[in-house]
Amino acid sequence: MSLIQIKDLWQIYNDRVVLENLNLSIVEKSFVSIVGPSGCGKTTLLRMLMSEVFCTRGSILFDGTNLPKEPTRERGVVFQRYSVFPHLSVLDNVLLPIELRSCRILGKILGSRRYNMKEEARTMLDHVGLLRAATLYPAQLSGGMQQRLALAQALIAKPRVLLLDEPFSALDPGTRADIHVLTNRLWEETKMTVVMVTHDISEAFRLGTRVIVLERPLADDPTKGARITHDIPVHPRTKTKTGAI
Amino acid sequence: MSLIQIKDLWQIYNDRVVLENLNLSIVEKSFVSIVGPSGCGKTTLLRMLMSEVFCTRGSILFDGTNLPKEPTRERGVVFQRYSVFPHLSVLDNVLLPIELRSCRILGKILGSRRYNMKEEARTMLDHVGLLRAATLYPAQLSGGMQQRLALAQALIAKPRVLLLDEPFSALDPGTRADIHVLTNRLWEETKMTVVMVTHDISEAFRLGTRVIVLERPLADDPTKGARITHDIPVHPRTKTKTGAI
Amino acid sequence: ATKKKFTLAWTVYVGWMPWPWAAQQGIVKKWADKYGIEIEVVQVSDYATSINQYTSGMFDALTITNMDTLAVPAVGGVDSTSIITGDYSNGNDAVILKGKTKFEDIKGQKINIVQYSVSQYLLDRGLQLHGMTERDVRLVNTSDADMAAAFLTPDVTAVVTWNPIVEQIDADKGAHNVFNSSQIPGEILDLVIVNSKTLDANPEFAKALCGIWYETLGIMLSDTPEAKKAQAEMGQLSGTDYAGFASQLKTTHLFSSPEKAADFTKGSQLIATMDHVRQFLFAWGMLGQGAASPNVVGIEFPSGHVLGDTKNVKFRFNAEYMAMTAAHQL
Amino acid sequence: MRLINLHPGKRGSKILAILPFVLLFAAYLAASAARHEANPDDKLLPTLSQMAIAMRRMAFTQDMATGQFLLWSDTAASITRLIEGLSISALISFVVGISVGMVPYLKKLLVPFVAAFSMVPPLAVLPILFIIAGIGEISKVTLIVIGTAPFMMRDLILRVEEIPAAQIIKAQTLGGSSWQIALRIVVPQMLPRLIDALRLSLGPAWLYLISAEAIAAQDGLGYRIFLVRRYFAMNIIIPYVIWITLLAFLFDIALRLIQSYAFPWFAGAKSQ
Amino acid sequence: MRLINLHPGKRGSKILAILPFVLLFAAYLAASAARHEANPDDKLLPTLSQMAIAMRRMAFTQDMATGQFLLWSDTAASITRLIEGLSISALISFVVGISVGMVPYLKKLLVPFVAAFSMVPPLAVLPILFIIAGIGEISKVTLIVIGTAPFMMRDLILRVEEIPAAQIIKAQTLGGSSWQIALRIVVPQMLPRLIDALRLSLGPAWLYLISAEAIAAQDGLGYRIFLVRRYFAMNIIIPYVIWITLLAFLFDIALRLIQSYAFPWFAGAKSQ
Ligand SMILES: Nc1ncnc2c1ncn2[C@@H]1O[C@H](COP(=O)(O)OP(=O)(O)OP(=O)(O)O)[C@@H](O)[C@H]1O
Ligand SMILES: Nc1ncnc2c1ncn2[C@@H]1O[C@H](COP(=O)(O)OP(=O)(O)OP(=O)(O)O)[C@@H](O)[C@H]1O
Ligand SMILES: [Mg+2]
Ligand SMILES: [Mg+2]
Repeated sequence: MSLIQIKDLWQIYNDRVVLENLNLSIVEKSFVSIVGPSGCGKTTLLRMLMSEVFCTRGSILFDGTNLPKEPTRERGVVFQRYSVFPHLSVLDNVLLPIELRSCRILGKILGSRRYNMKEEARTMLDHVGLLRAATLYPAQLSGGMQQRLALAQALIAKPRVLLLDEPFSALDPGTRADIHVLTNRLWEETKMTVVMVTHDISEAFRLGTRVIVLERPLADDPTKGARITHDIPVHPRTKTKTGAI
Repeated sequence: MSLIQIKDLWQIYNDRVVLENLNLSIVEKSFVSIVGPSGCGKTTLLRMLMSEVFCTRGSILFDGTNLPKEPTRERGVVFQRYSVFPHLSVLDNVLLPIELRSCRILGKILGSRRYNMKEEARTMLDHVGLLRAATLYPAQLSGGMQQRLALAQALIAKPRVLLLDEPFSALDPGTRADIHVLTNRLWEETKMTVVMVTHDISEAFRLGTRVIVLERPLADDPTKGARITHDIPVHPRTKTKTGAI
Repeated sequence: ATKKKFTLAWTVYVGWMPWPWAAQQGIVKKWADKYGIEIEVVQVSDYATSINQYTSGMFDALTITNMDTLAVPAVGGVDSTSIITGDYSNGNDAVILKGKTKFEDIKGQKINIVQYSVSQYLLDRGLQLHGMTERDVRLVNTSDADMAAAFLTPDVTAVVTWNPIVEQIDADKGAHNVFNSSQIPGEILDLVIVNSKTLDANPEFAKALCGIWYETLGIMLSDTPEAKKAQAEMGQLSGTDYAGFASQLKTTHLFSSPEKAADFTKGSQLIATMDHVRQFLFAWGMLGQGAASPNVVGIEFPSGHVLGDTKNVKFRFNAEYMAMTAAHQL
Repeated sequence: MRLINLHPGKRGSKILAILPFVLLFAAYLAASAARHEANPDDKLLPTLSQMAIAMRRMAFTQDMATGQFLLWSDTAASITRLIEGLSISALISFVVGISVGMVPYLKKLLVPFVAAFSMVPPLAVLPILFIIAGIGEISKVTLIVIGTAPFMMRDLILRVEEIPAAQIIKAQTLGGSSWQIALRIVVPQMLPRLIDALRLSLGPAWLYLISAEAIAAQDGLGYRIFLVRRYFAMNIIIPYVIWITLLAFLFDIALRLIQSYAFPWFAGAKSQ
Repeated sequence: MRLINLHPGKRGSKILAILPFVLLFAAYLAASAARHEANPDDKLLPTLSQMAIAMRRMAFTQDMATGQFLLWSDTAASITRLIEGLSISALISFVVGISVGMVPYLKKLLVPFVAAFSMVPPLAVLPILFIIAGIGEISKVTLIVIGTAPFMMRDLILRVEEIPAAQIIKAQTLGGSSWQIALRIVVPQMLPRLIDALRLSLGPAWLYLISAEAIAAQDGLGYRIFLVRRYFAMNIIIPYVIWITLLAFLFDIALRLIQSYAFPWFAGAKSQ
């Protein structure tokens, strides 16, 4: 069954049509990559999925019902930047989602309950290879480590869908290759639904089970918005071979 | 004859050896790409070539004599960012080098002489495809256009060597491909000596006539600096075929 | 029951320094206890602020001049009674010229002065006595705290001010004290006023104040080492020393006994003075907007005589409490 | 919905924005009415009509003594001083700020001194100032300069230092001399920032202007306030304060407009 | 070499840094000596020994009248007021700044009002203030609060708005409620920025303190300067001014140290 259903979706900003009549179903446990030229509306689409902005026309169904009007725990996100909290240590960053859930009043746990939670957080850090950096602050991490942390933080909240907006585009090629491996492993283990926006086509194919191409028919014409020009299924086995860099 | 000669060059920052005993000759009219992992000292090397920082030990000869102790007109630069002046229009940015040369007191020309200079600047803008944007300010340009402008500005000063520090890494793939073509054309036309730092290996091969790889033997050991691990000549004819994106 | 609490506000001025000193010495508490009340003696550094606060009802009693009482609380509808006529300025306020020796030389000069203060009254009287008017001079409002510094600057050639600043300036070689309050004795009066409503309901407050005042004067004006010590301490409180305070005291005519003060208050000179004052205030628009004549506010004297509107008496001179003190009835 | 996700509509926004002003106004009227009930001659909280009468007199009646319309002559005097003070301050700060920001020798020489100097409370040194500058117009203008210049200077030095090193290097590789770089690269980029610094200095400048006028003056808005304070004329003080606030506001807007018209590139460059 | 590329050495830098101070000091000594030559009783530029004597008296001799050591009691009084005023101001600004920065309804309600309020020159309302707040400690503290809070509030609102929207969205996707986001994300990030705002407010705070003490006080550094101004006692005023400058400087350093120790993550996050 499809987890997300986008129907007749339009987005218009001040007479400029950004997205035109989009229709898209995303089934559970799939990894959808969205690619397209700069400014075609990829980020806009993702921001609608996380309820940061709202569509001009059309509707989005999430698990059969209307998408909530504000961000929720069910839809985790990782952005290109600003995805982790600079004032919390690596460990506290991962602890935060657990604490927010456990203590509605303070959002902070003290004492013995904290101990168990820390164990859970440490396991997650180990998983993404950040255990040794647990006491550092984000500013002390490299870009790649920061994005690993962002993934760990998003995953520990156990969202039903993970939305990624060019999560790896600020990283250099070596780091990017490593984190691709990690992302792939995490996705295979959790079998979470993922929607990832990228402008790196090889990345889209390497990670996705389905690649959606978004394009405006005429870049300069404000009356024609972007639409889906290609919808390419990717066969699991071919993935590891695509791309070179 | 080699235009630039680097001899026994060391760079040490607070007990951390960054570059260790580098030796390198760059012949005139070559296009040298320097690649290497993040933090290995590529930018440091380039900054030494533009006399922004000075080596701890060793020497650099430029055209047979010691490198001047401050940046000069002979060595043009383009950085990843901040390479153009935000308060000048596109045309004025390209006009600036001519004005600085022609009027030592004000650095600004008025009247009829300005008219001739403007023609020269327009020709250059046309060359890099920015003639239509002549009256805009840099903030109104896309990233790719800003870097074209930076190239135009550097070239109109007619330097003997052009130093590029990851000039295209902030651009998206389509834009990057376009500007590669432009760079190649400009280099072939001017036959200028170019030293370009990049972390995109395909870019290094596509543009360079020679690719230098800089690497630290042990990333964590501060006593061992980066050295040249590979020095690969690139045959002109293969260039246009390497790399995909 | 808790004791009734009253506040007296004072500002630094030679004729008012006995108040903080009496508070420090416990004289205030002694008299307050005697009448079963509490009296708080509050210092305000800025004189104008103290008047404004009294007028808006934050103090029960205030040390103030006769002129300012009429101009601010009385015009502001706050009925006030003067219970102590403490002193009159006898040289404390002065017109000082730089390099010129005659009052007449003031003509055409720019004068640094605290406008709308007793200084301006003094200047007006001086001009009157010499057949001039304020149209013959130009006034520059200058804060009293900076008058001494101002006089040192070349562009200041004439100032009107009060002590201790007068002494500072007189010390300058070029300074000539051409007119001062000793030439209009008894016109610039330093009073203690009490809100009339408070006074009617609590006459014991006024009695206590009179008791404090005359006991303190008794100590400081006697010819004893204690008097010298008291004056030295008052000097210190006002930012100077014994010598400085004593010399200021010379130009201040303190009514040393309650009899003399009461007699002065009952005398006819006071009526004439207050008439001068109200004419002056009226001329300068300080009797309130739309005041059609100097008669808008009534001033009542111990004799029952009223200057101005008898239906709008807001300023009363009262000699009763001084007389009681004189008669040892406190 | 979370509180942070709730947005008032357009009309709601407008109503919300004027609400505090309306409430303040109503509270004043109520308090004033109550006090006049108790004492019809109350001076503390004058009624609207009292203020209106006072202002009509200040603005449209010739003063007996000087023959001037006081509100306008006060305003002219204060604004002249303010503009003079700020212009001198801006000029000095601009020249010093750019030289110090660009030349390392000057930086070492002056930065600690300016930092120490900016800590001196100008109001405390007033007596010294009078002696040096007299108590005429010069001292008032000087107080504004002393009060605002150290801040503007420090701000401009920081702004010059914020110019990316890459830009200065680039200018050098284009053949620019120190002087040319100052003239063509640094000065034009600092001009709009000078306006920002001026806007931030407007508040302090008014403050020092009022202090100076309180101490010695024959006219000016601050002079008038401190003068009529002697006879507790709140019916003049309150409208004057509102008028000063309005003037401060207009100055701010004017500077912003100048900035956006004279330096069209600046908004875009800042947001990058 | 271009002027902008010439750097003084380490020792040269130190010499340059102290040079202006030495020059100022020497100029003072010369001027003072010259004036005392002409008039041995000169009060304008007291000699060092005159200042030393005055300060010895202020610092180490009990005041006859009050039995206090004036310099220290003045300092204690002023610092108490300063700290009280700044604390209250910081507290109000912090609570208001964060709420307004986070809640759109509050933003619409209060931002225009705070903007208008911050344009009112506090010194102009001083006459009004003293009448309303009385002349006790409250009025002095209130003046500091009125003088500094609008700026701090506006600054904090801006800082809250500067938190990347992505962070707030992210916190929501982690299940945070408005209250939790305020408590765990916004408050901790605003604390070091509050210290920055406090540092910027120190100068104005001293200014208002000195103004307030000049009008209504029995002790305090500003009061003393104001009191002895009538006697033109520059031998007290000059050391007091230097002392105030030094205190301001120490406050600034203290705040910077607190910031770097209490918020070790801040420097790194800011430079990113
Ligand atoms: N709030 C907004 N108001 C007006 N226009 C907007 C707004 N947000 C986005 N747009 C416009 O919508 C278009 C799509 O923007 P979007 O950021 O979604 O592109 P994108 O595909 O993510 O591009 P990129 O690859 O550069 O990130 C752009 O033309 C942009 O200017
Ligand atoms: N001024 C300096 N002081 C101390 N260390 C420095 C300084 N400049 C550079 N370094 C150090 O020198 C090393 C090399 O830096 P450099 O910027 O040259 O690397 P890079 O190869 O350009 O890396 P990247 O690909 O990330 O740009 C780094 O470890 C850096 O921390
Ligand atoms: Mg995007
Ligand atoms: Mg680099």
